[in-house]
Amino acid sequence: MTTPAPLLVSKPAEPLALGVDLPMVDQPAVPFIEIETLRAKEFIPAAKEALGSLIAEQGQAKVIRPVFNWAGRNSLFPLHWGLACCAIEFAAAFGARWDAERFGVVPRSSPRQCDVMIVNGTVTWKVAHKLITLYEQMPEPKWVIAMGNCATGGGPFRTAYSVVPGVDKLVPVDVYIAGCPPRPEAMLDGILELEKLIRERKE
Amino acid sequence: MSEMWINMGPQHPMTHGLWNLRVKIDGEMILDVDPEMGYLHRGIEKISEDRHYNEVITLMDRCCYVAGLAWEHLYIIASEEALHLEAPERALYLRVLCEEFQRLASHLMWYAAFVQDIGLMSPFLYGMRDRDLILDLLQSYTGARMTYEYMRVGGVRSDLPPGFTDRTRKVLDWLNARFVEYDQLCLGSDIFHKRCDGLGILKANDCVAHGVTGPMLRSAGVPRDLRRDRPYAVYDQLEFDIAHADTADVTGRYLVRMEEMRQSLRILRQVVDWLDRHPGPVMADQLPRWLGAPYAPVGNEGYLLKRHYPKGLGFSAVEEPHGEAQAYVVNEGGEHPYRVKFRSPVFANISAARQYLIGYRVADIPPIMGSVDVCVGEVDR
Amino acid sequence: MATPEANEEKPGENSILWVARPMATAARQFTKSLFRPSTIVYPYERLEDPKFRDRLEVASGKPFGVGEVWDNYRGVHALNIATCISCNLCAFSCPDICIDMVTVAGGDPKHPKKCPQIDYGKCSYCGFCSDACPEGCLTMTTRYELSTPKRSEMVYSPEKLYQVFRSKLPMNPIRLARPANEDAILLDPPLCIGCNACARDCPTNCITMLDVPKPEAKPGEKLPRRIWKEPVVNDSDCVRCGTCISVCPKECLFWGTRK
Amino acid sequence: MQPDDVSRVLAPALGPKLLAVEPFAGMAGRVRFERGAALELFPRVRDDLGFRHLSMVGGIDWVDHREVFYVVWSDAAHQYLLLSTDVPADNPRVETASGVWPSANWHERETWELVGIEFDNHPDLRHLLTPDGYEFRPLLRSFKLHEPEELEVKTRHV
Repeated sequence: MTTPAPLLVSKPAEPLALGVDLPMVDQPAVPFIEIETLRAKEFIPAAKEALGSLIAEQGQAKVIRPVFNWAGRNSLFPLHWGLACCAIEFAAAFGARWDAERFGVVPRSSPRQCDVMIVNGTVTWKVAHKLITLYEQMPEPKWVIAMGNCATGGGPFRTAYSVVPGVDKLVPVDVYIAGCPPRPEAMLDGILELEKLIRERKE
Repeated sequence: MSEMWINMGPQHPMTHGLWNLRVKIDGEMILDVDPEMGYLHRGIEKISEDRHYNEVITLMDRCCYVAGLAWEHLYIIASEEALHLEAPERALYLRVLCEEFQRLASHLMWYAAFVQDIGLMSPFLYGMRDRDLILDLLQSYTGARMTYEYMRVGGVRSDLPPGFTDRTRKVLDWLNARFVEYDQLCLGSDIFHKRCDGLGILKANDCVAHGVTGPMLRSAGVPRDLRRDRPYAVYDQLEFDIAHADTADVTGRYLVRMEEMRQSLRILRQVVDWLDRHPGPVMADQLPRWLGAPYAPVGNEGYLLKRHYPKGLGFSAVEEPHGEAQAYVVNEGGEHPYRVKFRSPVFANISAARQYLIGYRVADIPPIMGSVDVCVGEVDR
Repeated sequence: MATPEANEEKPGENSILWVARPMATAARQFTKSLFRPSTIVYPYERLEDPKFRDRLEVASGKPFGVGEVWDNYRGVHALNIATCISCNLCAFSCPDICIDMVTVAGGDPKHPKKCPQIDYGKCSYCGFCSDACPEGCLTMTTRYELSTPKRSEMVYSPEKLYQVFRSKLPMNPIRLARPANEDAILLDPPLCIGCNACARDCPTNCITMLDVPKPEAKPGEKLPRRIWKEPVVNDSDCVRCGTCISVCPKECLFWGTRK
Repeated sequence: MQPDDVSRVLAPALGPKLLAVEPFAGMAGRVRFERGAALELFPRVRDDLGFRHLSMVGGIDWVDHREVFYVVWSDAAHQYLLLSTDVPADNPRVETASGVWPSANWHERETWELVGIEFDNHPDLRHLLTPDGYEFRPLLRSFKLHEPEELEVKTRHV
């Protein structure tokens, strides 16, 4: 078995034009609304039937969307992976004192079950393409939280040869949490911030 | 069945970090393993060459994120030796206080994660709950929960706040009672023994040959601990025993770590008593200007050349929670270290993975690797 | 060596005790936690709340009497713009290079006042800047919630930092003592031309230009063209920021030990 | 164990290839040897002197030459010993220690990829921390890190 070719190798002589030749993740061709409708047909036909008349009156955007937003923001399943220091605070948030599961946040190990990827630590060029793969494996709708300074902008290591200066070079980030590492409360605050974003989601 | 290679990682519940264990299996049997590291390689040794001596401390906390203060201690001892400086005695005791607290916190984190690996869910909550108490204590005098930046070349940043020692004693009593419960939950449970006994055996000779240190070595019956064998700071003035077991398996490592936590409580009581009785300065007086306060020298480049600080080599070895960490600091007279080299205990412990994984089954990997207590930050640096 | 109590008497094979004992322990913890829960209901209860400060309680794993736990905490900075002397020391001492000195209103047009602007996407909260601040105008507070959907909002301008200062959050009280043998600014007289640049730019005005006697020119010798003044540094007021060294056109100031 | 004890054991066997045994703070000494003597030295250090545990292998780039150092530990003497040898920068080769101390395997892989020192007869000289195919040696002095300002321009968000 061969190891996959390295994604990127930073060169000392001519530094990478960051953000230019990186493979940016394209938005999927299928718009959000279609996927949501498919899901609705599949999983909650009864609810859709009950709401059918309301939809006819007020339109999909006003009824179905708030319901999905409400459901989505109260059951955010983050991807369970530990990158670096922030992962320890991420774990502490699920400990007894803060109990992040009160917010419906349950870490899942498979990206197929996840809504939100919390990038909790330093992203290196070696792991960059694996992060993109995991992001692509997550079903829509999906969000990314950059937790801590390394994920936000490379942190103390951003001058290093092996560190991605910010995960927003690889995947679109929705919420940034500052801190090095952020306290568990700060992480919960970021999740509440994301819930605010989801509440206002129109599309 | 045919043989095949599978990847466990970099995103896998077993890894507790960012690394990849490539396993060659035949059915359930492990035929070969090949750990693949470097997913968290941040070039700390290189960045250190561009930083002032005190600024490297911020990297040390993030180097091993569950035992930041132990790594700060490691680096500080080496750089003080390289710069020909000495810290006052109270600072040495404060550093021991830090290191033992960090050992407790690290082992509790290990307990929480490891016990969840073998299928017991509630101990995770208990471990994290008790770890938070220690982090509260650390926060009260260092100012942060995990990345402390507390030690300085030539001393420590600040003294203890009033009332700290009383609170510490309360927490130590509380922890002492909890450790009994931990043992009841694990050693009293059949599940634990069936999953852990006789697993991941690594005998003493193999440990020494492959550079394995720390609880893994002590669980193989070698009572080797740098705090006793090569005392640094003030460990030669403290009474404690070295925990060791002779089973060399996962249960043995569990026993060693639990006993180490009890010994840490014992050390902490002595340290706290000493700190109560001996007030004093926590920072050395005679420091070069660019070390005394965290200022950067500005202006003419010739300043450092004019001062001509003596060159030096510093070496230190510290019994970190995971094992034996070493630092080698080369001072060439500049304001930055010329070269910093760290030896991580987990680096060696993982490099011996072939010795303690081959021959077991795939389902045994989580408990075995859990008992190794992998901290990827210090392996990759 | 490591033989805890629970290991001493092992139940026999297939004994019910194997299950009963750990379950009893867990059940005991469960009942305890019903009455004294460890969990803090975060958005409504906060650890920095004085309520938790006064509670001396270890028994449930809740934070115990945390009197000073939060006093030393290093969170967002608070900047008192009024007392900032633009000495640059915070920016110099930052290991992460996240502090920029930006111009704020209030300085005279020739020498604009510059105050730190901090990028919290890079700051590692090490506290080196507040340790280095000679006037104590840059301190760290207990505020830690900074999540935002916009990266640009993580850059705190001096005005924003001043708002944090105005919000009266608890400030970090730690002040590092200055080292006893701190180096002073020394002068290399033969090079000095008396240009007044150091005294003009000194943030603490601790440099005064004093007259030096103009030597008698010997026959055939040509005196250098210069202003016959030399800087004298008041060491007790000097904050050792090195501004004078960096502005000196003849590079005749340097660090050294005063005899 | 003192530096004299070390040289008393090593000097007869190695002769002029043993350059010096210097005192080194907190250690049994600092043994400096010719790089050709590696294979004769290592078994003697392990078996005759009892340093059975190799803790660390590292390299330093001194621009005009490079240095490889080994830190070994003796359980009997409770002491460390530093072995170091100089290798020229244009041909940085030294014999592997992994035949004598198996723990040298990964340390030498790391030293090879970060400092660029070739270890002859190493069983498995692959990249460990950097990605496969990474051709730079980051811990050489000639390798410069990104300048923060330069990074700033390239990664501007606002």
